[in-house]
Amino acid sequence: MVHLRGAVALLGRFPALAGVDLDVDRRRIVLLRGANGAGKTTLLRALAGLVPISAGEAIVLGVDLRVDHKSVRPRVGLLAHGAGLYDELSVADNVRFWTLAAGAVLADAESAMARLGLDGRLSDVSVGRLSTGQRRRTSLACLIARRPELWLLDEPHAGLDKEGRDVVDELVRDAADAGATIILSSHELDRAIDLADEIVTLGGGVALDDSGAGGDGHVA
Amino acid sequence: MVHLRGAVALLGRFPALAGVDLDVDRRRIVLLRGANGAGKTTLLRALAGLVPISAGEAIVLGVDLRVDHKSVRPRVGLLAHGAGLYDELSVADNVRFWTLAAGAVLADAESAMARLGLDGRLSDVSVGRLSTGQRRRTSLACLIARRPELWLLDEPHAGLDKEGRDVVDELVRDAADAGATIILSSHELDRAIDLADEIVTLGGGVALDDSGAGGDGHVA
Amino acid sequence: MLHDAWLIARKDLKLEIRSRVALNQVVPFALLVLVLFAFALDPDRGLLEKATPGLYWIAVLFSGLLAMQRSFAVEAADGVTDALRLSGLAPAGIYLGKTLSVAVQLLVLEVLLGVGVAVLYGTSMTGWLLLLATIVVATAAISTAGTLFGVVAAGLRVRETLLPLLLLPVLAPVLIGATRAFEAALSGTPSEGWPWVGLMSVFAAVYVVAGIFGFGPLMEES
Amino acid sequence: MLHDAWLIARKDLKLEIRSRVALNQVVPFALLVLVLFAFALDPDRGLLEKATPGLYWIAVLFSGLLAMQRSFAVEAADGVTDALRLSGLAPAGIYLGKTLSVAVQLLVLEVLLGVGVAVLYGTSMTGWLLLLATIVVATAAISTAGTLFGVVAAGLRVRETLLPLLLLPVLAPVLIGATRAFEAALSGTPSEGWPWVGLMSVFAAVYVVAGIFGFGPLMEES
Amino acid sequence: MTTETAGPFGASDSGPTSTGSRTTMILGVVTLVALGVLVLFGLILSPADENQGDAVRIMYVHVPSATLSYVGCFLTAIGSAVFLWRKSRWWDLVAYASAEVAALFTAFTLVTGMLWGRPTWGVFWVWDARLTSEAMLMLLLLGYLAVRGIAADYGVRAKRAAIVGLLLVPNVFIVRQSVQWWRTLHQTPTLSLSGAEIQGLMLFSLFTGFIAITLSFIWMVIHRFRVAWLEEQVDAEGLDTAIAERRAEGVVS
Ligand code: HEM
Ligand SMILES: Nc1ncnc2c1ncn2[C@@H]1O[C@H](COP(=O)(O)OP(=O)(O)OP(=O)(O)O)[C@@H](O)[C@H]1O
Ligand SMILES: Nc1ncnc2c1ncn2[C@@H]1O[C@H](COP(=O)(O)OP(=O)(O)OP(=O)(O)O)[C@@H](O)[C@H]1O
Ligand SMILES: [Mg+2]
Ligand SMILES: [Mg+2]
Repeated sequence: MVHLRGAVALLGRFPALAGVDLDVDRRRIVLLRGANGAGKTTLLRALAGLVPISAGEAIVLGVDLRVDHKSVRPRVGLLAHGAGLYDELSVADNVRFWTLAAGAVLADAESAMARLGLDGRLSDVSVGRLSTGQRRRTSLACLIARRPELWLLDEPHAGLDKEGRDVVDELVRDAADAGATIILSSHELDRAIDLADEIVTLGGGVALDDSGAGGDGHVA
Repeated sequence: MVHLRGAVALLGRFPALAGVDLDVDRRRIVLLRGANGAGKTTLLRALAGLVPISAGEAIVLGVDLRVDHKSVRPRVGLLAHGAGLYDELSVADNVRFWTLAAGAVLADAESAMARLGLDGRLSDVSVGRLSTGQRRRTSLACLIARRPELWLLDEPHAGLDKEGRDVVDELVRDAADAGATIILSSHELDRAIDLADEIVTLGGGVALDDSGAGGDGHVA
Repeated sequence: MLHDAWLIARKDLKLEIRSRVALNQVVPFALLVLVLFAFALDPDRGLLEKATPGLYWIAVLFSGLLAMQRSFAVEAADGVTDALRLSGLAPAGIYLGKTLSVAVQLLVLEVLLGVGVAVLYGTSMTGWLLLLATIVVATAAISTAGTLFGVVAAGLRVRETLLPLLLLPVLAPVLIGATRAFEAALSGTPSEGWPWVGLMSVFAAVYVVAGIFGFGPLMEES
Repeated sequence: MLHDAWLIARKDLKLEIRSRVALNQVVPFALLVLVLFAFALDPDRGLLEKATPGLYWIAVLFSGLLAMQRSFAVEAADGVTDALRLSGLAPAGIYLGKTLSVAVQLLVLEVLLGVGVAVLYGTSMTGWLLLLATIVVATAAISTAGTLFGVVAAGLRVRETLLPLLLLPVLAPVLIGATRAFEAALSGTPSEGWPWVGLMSVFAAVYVVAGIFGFGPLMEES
Repeated sequence: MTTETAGPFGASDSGPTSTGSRTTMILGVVTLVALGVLVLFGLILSPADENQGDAVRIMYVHVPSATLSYVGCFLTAIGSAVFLWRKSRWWDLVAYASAEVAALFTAFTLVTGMLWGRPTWGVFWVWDARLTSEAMLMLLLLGYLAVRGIAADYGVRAKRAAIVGLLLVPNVFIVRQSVQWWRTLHQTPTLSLSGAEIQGLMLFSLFTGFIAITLSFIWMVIHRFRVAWLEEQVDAEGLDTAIAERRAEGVVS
């Protein structure tokens, strides 16, 4: 599903990815960890085709990103720090819009909202009024309604309450079972390590040698 | 330091705080927890004098918020979800500006940046280019340079790496020892519970009776 | 592509209906631009009498700029640009959708402003036809070019200042054309106006094509 | 208060130096507005000759609007408004600081635009004095009123459209005054211009006072 | 625990409980009668003007409504000032109500003026100083109403609107004065027909015009105020239920 060799990505002139190697198979759940500024977000965005790879190999979902970085986009789902929602529209309007935009049907939007607990009072509230966690849930609902093949989750647990975290874990496991591939970054290792099949530690824009799943592998 | 009785705060017409009771003494570290949308952020903002209290009693740092919600502001430090930084200025310029604005001296800014690991390459990078965790560190540096009497931290651990979390915990403990009062909200209970002296659970805009808690929401 | 365009246009118009920015603020702003010029260009010199069509179109242009700013401010929200890129919506569809929603807002504005001008000057039937045609074609020209340049400025932090800079010179020919056509209609010589309408149609057509093919690459950078 | 004002002004000017929005974009925009009017007001009618002072000030006004928008866009970033409220900076200081930085940017703009106008018209020494005084006083008037209304619109999602709507009618008298004063200076009758300078000073004084007292309450909620 | 139902600005203001009352009804009847008298004198009993013919009859509504558009602006400014000073919601709504009515009267002045302009000047509109300044006043009021209409909390809206409302005064003044500042003062034959030259029935008709228009102004402001007040009341009434519902959310989770 994902195959990177020496992938370099520049943000401005700064090499945020300085030669990353990464291989992820179908149905795997991979955890990216690493210090602040290690390049986790940049890596996820690069895999989504949003940050161009300027050197090395990068093949995602069978597409060579250096040749064509657009055609993977509709097939991935990225949960980013920016919510990607229209503040002035209601929760329901937002989820429906992004669902339809991804070519899915309205029923998917409804079930996604129900899954994330957004179907009651909240569905008519403007997104701009929501609490942090509620916004995050709305972004997640938009993501799952798209049914992506590759899930790229940037700190998916952040901002969610206990119940929300459980929902996320469940969603991730269900998606993996259904054949999707999941790459997530996290600083909440306790929770994320349980969820992940593999752990990759980033540091200084490269994947550091790691002791594999479940291993400690902490880098100072 | 903080005394609330039946405090009500409206966001638009929505009673985000629906009668909160809360008492916090000096040097205490209080953890607010609760589901998404429970009112944690609103409570912290209300204590900072940013959201008006429309009913009930609210006394913070000896000031009655219903009479005067402005004079507490320079005395509190709020770490909010919004970074409160100018994207186009560098890290150092931002921290210096907010430090001087709070009436502190430039040396405070330097030591705060050093404390949060922002004194190397990063100090000249524009804030808009930073990673999530680095932004968060910059906001924290601005906060500690102000030396507030009351620290209001909204999910202080979110987005920080392991080392950053340790720094936060250390800062909080040092501040409490130095006589400050700390109220923080968090969803990362494992870490936050260790840090806190007291736990208050919010739900539906009120402080809920807590398991193992006294009648008015106190935990030993 | 048309399906995508419709989705985007509907979303934008729903946003407008919820926030009423165009109605409550852009329309008064257009009136304001008109009146301001009256102040600056001293009435007793008789300058204004002749200049009304030009002023009308300047007012439309500046208000259109505002509508365009708003249209792209909406998409500049945290993460929305990325979400659009990932969405799978055809860039050409997004372009057409945004063009459509801006055009609808501009048309409402122009009709509100224009009825006044036409009545005040009392024009003939053929004059009316030309006025209408000018309005439709000029709107198409403004919104097609505007949306294309809007995306160039979108996502940049300096959006608010860059867009006018890019857009106004590009639209200068439309300003002349629409003004001349209006003058022709109001002075009872519509035959002089129709060539301008033709010219603006060509302009709009060029920009539609440019937009359909250029929007994708332009959405990329930022 | 003055210390706070200085802090804010320095920060804003540093931001401008790093981003160069005013220099690279607002100045060209002003030139553009001037040229656009040349298009709209067909030169062969001789309208333009007479209208130059008015056009100059309209160009300044619209560019000032843009500078003001930018000045408040900067403060609208995530959490900055709250941070300002919590900072302990005196609202009056913030007001004066922002006014100052806008005024400095406008002055640069006006001098760049104005040298051309003055040279074209070739004025006398007293004319020069009046021109300078007009520029200084009108700038003060535009930036004091602009900053005050800037904060009225600040923090709202509709900021981009609301500010022009509020500000332009308020500044209309300044537009007249500055235009008349320029006309007086250029036509060699400066004595007719000085009363206008006085009037604009009063205007600026009223708004400084209103700003110093009104900025606090306005910054409060959003 | 008790929760006050009053809004952020306290319960001290007392206000109406319905859109009308005995007094407003009587006032309404009196207004209607006055308007009837105005129609009688204005359209039937008063003579046509030598120069202008029947068009002069527009004056009986045009001039009073122009005057009341100023009154409305001043009332708005007063309401805004008291609101800022005493935090009184009552006065805030007075400002709001009178701004709306002032906008209406300004529009009415513009319309009647334009209708008058067609027969006397041959065009509906000229960029004359007075006309332009009245148009500018209209725009200032629209700006004020735009601030009232922004989607923000009551306190935000009210405070910002109050500052704008307060600044209406210098602007009304400046806009009015700009008539004098124009290089050449606008002069048309009709405008020389000022107060002193109107006599007899025409003067009386103008007088009834003033009374009738003033009464309608008062009536409208009162009603607009009462409606706005009741809208606020409805919001406040919902608060107790809203608080109860909000608390219930906590029990579930
Ligand atoms: C759109 C067009 C017009 C507007 C906006 C307008 C506006 C006004 C305003 C604001 C006033 C109040 C002046 C004051 O009290 O300071 C006024 C008064 C008056 N207007 Fe008009 N007007 C218009 C057209 C006309 C026309 C066409 C006539 C007559 C031919 C006219 C005749 C008068 C007269 C006689 C007064 C009485 C006050 C005075 O003596 O100046 N107006 N108008
Ligand atoms: N123009 C630039 N100049 C210098 N450094 C830059 C520039 N642009 C980006 N960077 C750096 O690139 C890195 C980007 O890291 P990224 O956002 O991928 O980190 P991350 O692993 O997601 O961190 P976090 O845990 O904080 O979210 C940061 O260290 C940032 O400072
Ligand atoms: N205008 C409104 N209409 C309806 N609900 C609103 C409105 N404004 C705010 N709210 C609600 O008020 C609550 C605010 O909660 P707050 O942001 O304090 O939550 P929180 O405890 O910080 O949650 P999180 O854990 O997600 O950060 C949310 O439930 C939000 O949906
Ligand atoms: Mg990151
Ligand atoms: Mg929160």
